Amino acid sequence: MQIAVPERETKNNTSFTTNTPKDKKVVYDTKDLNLWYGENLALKNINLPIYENEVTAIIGPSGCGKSTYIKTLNRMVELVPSVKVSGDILYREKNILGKSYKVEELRTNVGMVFQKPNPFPKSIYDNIAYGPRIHGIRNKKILDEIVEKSLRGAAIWDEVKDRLKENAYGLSGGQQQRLCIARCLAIEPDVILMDEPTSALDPISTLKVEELVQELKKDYSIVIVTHNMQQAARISDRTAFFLNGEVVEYSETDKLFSNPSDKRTEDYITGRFG
Amino acid sequence: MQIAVPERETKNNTSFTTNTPKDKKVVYDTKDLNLWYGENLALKNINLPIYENEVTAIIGPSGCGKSTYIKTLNRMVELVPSVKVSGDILYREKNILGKSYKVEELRTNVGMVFQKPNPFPKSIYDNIAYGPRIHGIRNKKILDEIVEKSLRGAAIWDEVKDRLKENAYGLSGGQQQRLCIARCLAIEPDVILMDEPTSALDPISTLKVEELVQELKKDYSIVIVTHNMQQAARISDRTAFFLNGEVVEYSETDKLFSNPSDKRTEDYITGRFG
Amino acid sequence: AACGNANNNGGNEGTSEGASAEGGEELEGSVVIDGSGTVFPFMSVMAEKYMTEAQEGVSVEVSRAGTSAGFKKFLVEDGTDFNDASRAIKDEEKAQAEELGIDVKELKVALDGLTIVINKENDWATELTEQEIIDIFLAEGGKKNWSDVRPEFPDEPIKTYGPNENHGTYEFFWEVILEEKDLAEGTNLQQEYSTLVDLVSKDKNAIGFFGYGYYESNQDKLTAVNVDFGNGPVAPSLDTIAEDGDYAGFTRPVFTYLNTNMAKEKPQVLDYAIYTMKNAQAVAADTGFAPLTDEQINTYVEELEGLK
Amino acid sequence: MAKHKDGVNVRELINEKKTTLNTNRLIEAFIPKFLMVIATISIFTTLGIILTLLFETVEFFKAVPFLDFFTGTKLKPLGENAQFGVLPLLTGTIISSVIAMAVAIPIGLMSAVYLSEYASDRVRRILKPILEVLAGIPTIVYGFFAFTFVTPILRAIIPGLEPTNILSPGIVMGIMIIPMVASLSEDAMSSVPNAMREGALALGSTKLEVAWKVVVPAAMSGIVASFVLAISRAIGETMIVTIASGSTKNFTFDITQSMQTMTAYIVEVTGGDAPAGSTLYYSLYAVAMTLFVFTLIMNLIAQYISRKYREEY
Amino acid sequence: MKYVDAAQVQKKMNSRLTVNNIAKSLFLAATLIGLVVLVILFYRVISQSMGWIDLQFITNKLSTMADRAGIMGAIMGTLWLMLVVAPITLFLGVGTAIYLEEYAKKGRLQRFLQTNISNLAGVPSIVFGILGLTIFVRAAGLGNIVLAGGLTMALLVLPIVVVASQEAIRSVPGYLREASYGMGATKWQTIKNIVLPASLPGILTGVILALSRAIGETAPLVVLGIPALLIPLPEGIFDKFTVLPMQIYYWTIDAALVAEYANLAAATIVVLLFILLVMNSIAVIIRNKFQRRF
Ligand SMILES: Nc1ncnc2c1ncn2[C@@H]1O[C@H](COP(=O)(O)OP(=O)(O)OP(=O)(O)O)[C@@H](O)[C@H]1O
Ligand SMILES: Nc1ncnc2c1ncn2[C@@H]1O[C@H](COP(=O)(O)OP(=O)(O)OP(=O)(O)O)[C@@H](O)[C@H]1O
Ligand SMILES: [Mg+2]
Ligand SMILES: [Mg+2]
Ligand SMILES: O=P([O-])([O-])[O-]
Repeated sequence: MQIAVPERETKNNTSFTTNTPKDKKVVYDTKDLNLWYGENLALKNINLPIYENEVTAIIGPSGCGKSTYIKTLNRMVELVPSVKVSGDILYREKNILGKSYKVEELRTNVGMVFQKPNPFPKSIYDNIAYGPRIHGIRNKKILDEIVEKSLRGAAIWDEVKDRLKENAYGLSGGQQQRLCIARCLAIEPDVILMDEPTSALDPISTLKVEELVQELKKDYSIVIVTHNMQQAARISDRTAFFLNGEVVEYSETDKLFSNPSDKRTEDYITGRFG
Repeated sequence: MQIAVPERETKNNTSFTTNTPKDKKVVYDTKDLNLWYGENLALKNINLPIYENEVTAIIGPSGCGKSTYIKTLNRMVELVPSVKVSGDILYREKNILGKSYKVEELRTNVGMVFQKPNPFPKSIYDNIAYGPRIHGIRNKKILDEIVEKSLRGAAIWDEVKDRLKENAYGLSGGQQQRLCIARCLAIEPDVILMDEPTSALDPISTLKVEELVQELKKDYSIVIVTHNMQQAARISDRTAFFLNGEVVEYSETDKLFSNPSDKRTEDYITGRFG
Repeated sequence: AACGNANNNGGNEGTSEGASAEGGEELEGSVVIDGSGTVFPFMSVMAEKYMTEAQEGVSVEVSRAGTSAGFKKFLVEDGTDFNDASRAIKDEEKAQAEELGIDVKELKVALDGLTIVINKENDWATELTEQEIIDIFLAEGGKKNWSDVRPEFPDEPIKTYGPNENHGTYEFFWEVILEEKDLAEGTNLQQEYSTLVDLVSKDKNAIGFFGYGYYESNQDKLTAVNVDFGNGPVAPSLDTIAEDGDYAGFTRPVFTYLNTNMAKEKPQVLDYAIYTMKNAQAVAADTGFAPLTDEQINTYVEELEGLK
Repeated sequence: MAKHKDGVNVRELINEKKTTLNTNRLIEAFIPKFLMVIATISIFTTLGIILTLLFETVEFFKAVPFLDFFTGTKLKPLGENAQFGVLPLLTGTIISSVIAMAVAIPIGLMSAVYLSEYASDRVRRILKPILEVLAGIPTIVYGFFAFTFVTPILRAIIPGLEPTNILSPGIVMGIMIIPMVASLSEDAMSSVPNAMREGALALGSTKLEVAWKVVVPAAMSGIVASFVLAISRAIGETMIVTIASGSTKNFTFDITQSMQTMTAYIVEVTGGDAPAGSTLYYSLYAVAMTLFVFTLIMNLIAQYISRKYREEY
Repeated sequence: MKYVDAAQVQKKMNSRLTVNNIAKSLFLAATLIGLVVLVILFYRVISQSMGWIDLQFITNKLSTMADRAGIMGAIMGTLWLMLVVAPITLFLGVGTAIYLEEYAKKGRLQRFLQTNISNLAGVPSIVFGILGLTIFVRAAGLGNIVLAGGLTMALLVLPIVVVASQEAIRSVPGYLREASYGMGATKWQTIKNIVLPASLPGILTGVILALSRAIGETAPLVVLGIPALLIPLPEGIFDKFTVLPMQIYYWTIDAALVAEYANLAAATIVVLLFILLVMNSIAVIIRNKFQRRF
């Protein structure tokens, strides 16, 4: 990832410092983040603090940069070769965009759940044990414990406990998604990023995952991208509304949905566009 | 195409004989048409007369069977191996689903224009001359005349007359689509079927094609599938509204849009779904 | 190099008048030759000479499957026109020819000295008696190590090499020299002479045998053993290789066999046969063979002329 | 349809040409049959191979007992007491193939991993065609290379290595096969969906871990199929061994020795053209049959693997 | 209860990254081995052929004398061979591919044909040599002439052309076919006028690759029996012939006779590689130039 600063647009029109809670710890702090795909500016001057043990929802119409932003938080966005970034993202006070920051370490601390469930073509057990194993945990007993704990954490233990050796592809879509969440819990991350984790699921599976997210926020900080405004309203504590690569509004979820301060936010949440 | 009659659903809930004009000649008459893709019933008990020298629009949400229906009219749907059909389609009083009906002859009489412009990777001239040639017309002078006449007919002659030998892929999308219409005019069909002919075009090209359709109906009977209700309202004489493989409503376009007789039609044209 | 050296043309100007020179007749068609690899250098040079100097319209094709393999292609219906051989035709082969009605004419073309070669680094076995050589190659004789041959030789295993049974050279060696006793176990028999040359030149304990021509072309890589036939060691050379020469013990004639039916049918075949005999002495000298006497040549030429 | 006031009336012309429609129908009926005949030529080729080999092989086994052929450790096809044990050729073939695979599998697989997981698009676009050039070099050139270049180098390193030996052609054969393994394995790996890689990377994996623990296992059937195809190729390779391994019919497992493979035996016996009718001549077909069956089994296994275990992701 | 100890993860991280970096270099090195071999191989044959390749070498006939020997005969033999192989494989290969892609019902027969072709692609070339020897040279009584060699080679490379043509035909978009059917064209008219022209680049690429395989093959011809010395140039498909790889083969094994033959072999290799390189470049150019025109 090249850290370049081409013609920075510094219309600092987004400032949310007013409604920042003083008692909450900041996990992630994004400062003046710009991101280009080649010549194309996809994120414009993002400033966004993310708080500990909260669910932060990111909403916005298709193509507004939600996925791009969340993938910047664990630097997965680097997989696109043409990406360039400027600005800072502080995770636990350290700038993850710095040259010396080890992305593997970052990603160990920050788990991610994707839109489409993507289990490995291995057994359920091996899917969960994958993370601990690469971190050098080989002890069978410890691994067993981790697997059980993670699967319980993802509320799927009862459904799969008798078939741990079976291939994960035998599970339903909703189960696969919870398996992926469990896989991510197995390395005990600090933050969990979720990019539309329920958009490929049926309503019942969606509900289960939503409940799970509510459950998980006790132990983890969660950032969730969603298309579904009802979902954001239901499960998040704080919501950011993205539009054309910019953060239009960021505040407590209740406030954003009941009393948006920006006309565009209002238009969006009332379904006027998007 | 297998003509099978598995568990026919004969809820004859669609009957449009009331508003049939007595002075118009019927080009196509579809009777009790059912069509399956494998096990999946895609067209249910369609009854639909199509009149000479009119533009008949077919509208409906995605997946409702519009393309399937229009492709049944020239039996292109047979290219899908699993297709099964029951019922009758009378074209000029002959049942085209009959075993003895020669599909090449049908397709010679019934031209088709597709959603994406699909010129052949040949010169403009050869694209137009393709049809006449496969029907045995080799005389250079006659071909020249046909090419000019067809291109004029599709209102694109002036734009391409100096580059007839150039590859058709050098044309813009809108020009390509008119070229495809010209190609279809070259064998002077009786009916022209159009499956969303403008959905891949920019507004200006769309307008040109719409004008062309209006022009062509003097000489041809046209069936046009469209997603765009405004378009249907603008250019068609008669509109059929499809939903889940059924014809919900079929009447004069003015009437259908101003005074729909079915609640679902109303919901659809007011944008409540689809 | 045996058949590649530039002074090829120098020595044989006198003899290069072809058989066809007298007739002046332009011939065409093909002449098909297979057989001995030993004779191949001789025959390929002869064929080229014929095609460039005598009859451009004739295509002479030369292959070299080996003497025995060649006979099998010669003694069939519509077989080859000539078969080169580094040993005389066997009785069973003659019988086969008779059965098929093939009238075979033996043409001795030159003399070859079976040459025993060793590695360049081998400085002990440069002179051996005929019996020592036989003992080395025999299965029963117990000469497994050089020190078994003579105590002063190094105590290292002998590695024996030779052409395989496709070759007349093998048969000559086995029948005439070893008197049909079993060859030493583990003798490395190869189809290609090039492989043999390479093997011996890279193996310090190697000893192998093949025609003099192959040694002559590779003097820089191999040493020839001087053989003591009872009157002191003799080095193989074009002077010593002769039916009554000092190297006579390992000297053998090499042949080409003509299918006279073919010769009668196809004028180019006969013409080539006559040409070959007329030029045999010159080509032999250039390709590492000792020439026949004028007398022998003349007899052959006369006999062949008689076939016309 | 009175729409043509002036100019040509295409409709009429087309109707006049109704005859073309009829000839068209004839052509239409004829073409599929004709093409089917053409398509069956490939079957006749296979059949031709099998029958050609079979008839003469049967003749061979009239002269040489089946068991003697497959258990005989001595092959001495020429001369007085001919013996026809195929084991020396089998070991030669198997050993040279094993050596080739020992070279081609690790290097090919590592190249595939590099190209599919590490290399940028540009690097891949440059390196892949170069590897393919390697696959397109005639085997005779490799034979020459093995004999005149690789063998002398190996002899300098390994004392006791014979000037013709199975090691050098085995290695060169392996080099020749690298592109096959690399290219087919790379195809298999590139078809592993990116979601899988992203899943692993998001857990903090290094690229090596992604490649080794996720991509390679997921692409395993394609990779194994490429190995099997490569083995089949090595078994059938002829000129390299013919030139660089000599024609010694050694029954040994010592790779420093000269050995003959089945293919090289066929070259030697045909030696410009084989004399018909002898046991030697029939042995050619028996060996060729063995070779054919060997490679056929390999090819079928490869196809079975890639069909049966097509990954479901 | 924490199972994953952050300090331990931290410690392990460095070694994991190191291993990753080492692996990366190792993999790159493995990839480059091919490149290195290629360079050595080219360097060796080129340096060995230095001074031996000139116009005379190309245009002269074969000779036993190294300084006079040329490869015109082998070049002509190769050309004649290609003149047999190209039309036959084109005809049979494309015909088979059309049948499999357009006409054969997806079923047993189609699968059987497809499996058969894959297997045929894996049959060792020397076995094809035996087929050619038995059928064309012996049974049909052709002898070892260009035609017999060409037929043998054509069967050998047929699978390459079939598979390439199948891929090319498959990649013709359905909408072009639909357009043609929509005009009332019959299936064969559609194939002839639309599908084949559109897939021609792919087919040609396949034919060129097949020809380059045929040009480089030695083993089947060794079995068919090519004379070691054949001087006259072949003048048609009924003449005896030799080809470049055979010449390389003979000169390589005869280097024991005349040392310079090794240089001639190297020079012939250079010529052969040059021809193959040109052919492959043409294939690449065709592929790039005509790719995705629709
Ligand atoms: N790999 C890429 N290369 C180039 N441009 C990209 C890439 N990925 C995304 N973009 C562009 O960046 C912008 C933001 O894309 P992003 O995927 O972040 O949107 P999103 O909000 O997640 O949309 P959606 O709701 O559809 O997932 C879009 O304009 C998109 O076209
Ligand atoms: N080739 C096919 N095989 C199987 N099912 C098909 C096929 N084509 C269409 N279908 C199914 O038939 C139904 C009708 O499809 P169709 O393409 O006719 O819809 P449509 O109205 O044209 O939609 P759109 O507006 O998206 O073009 C859909 O449920 C579709 O999934
Ligand atoms: Mg997204
Ligand atoms: Mg449609
Ligand atoms: O090749 P030979 O002369 O030994 O038969």
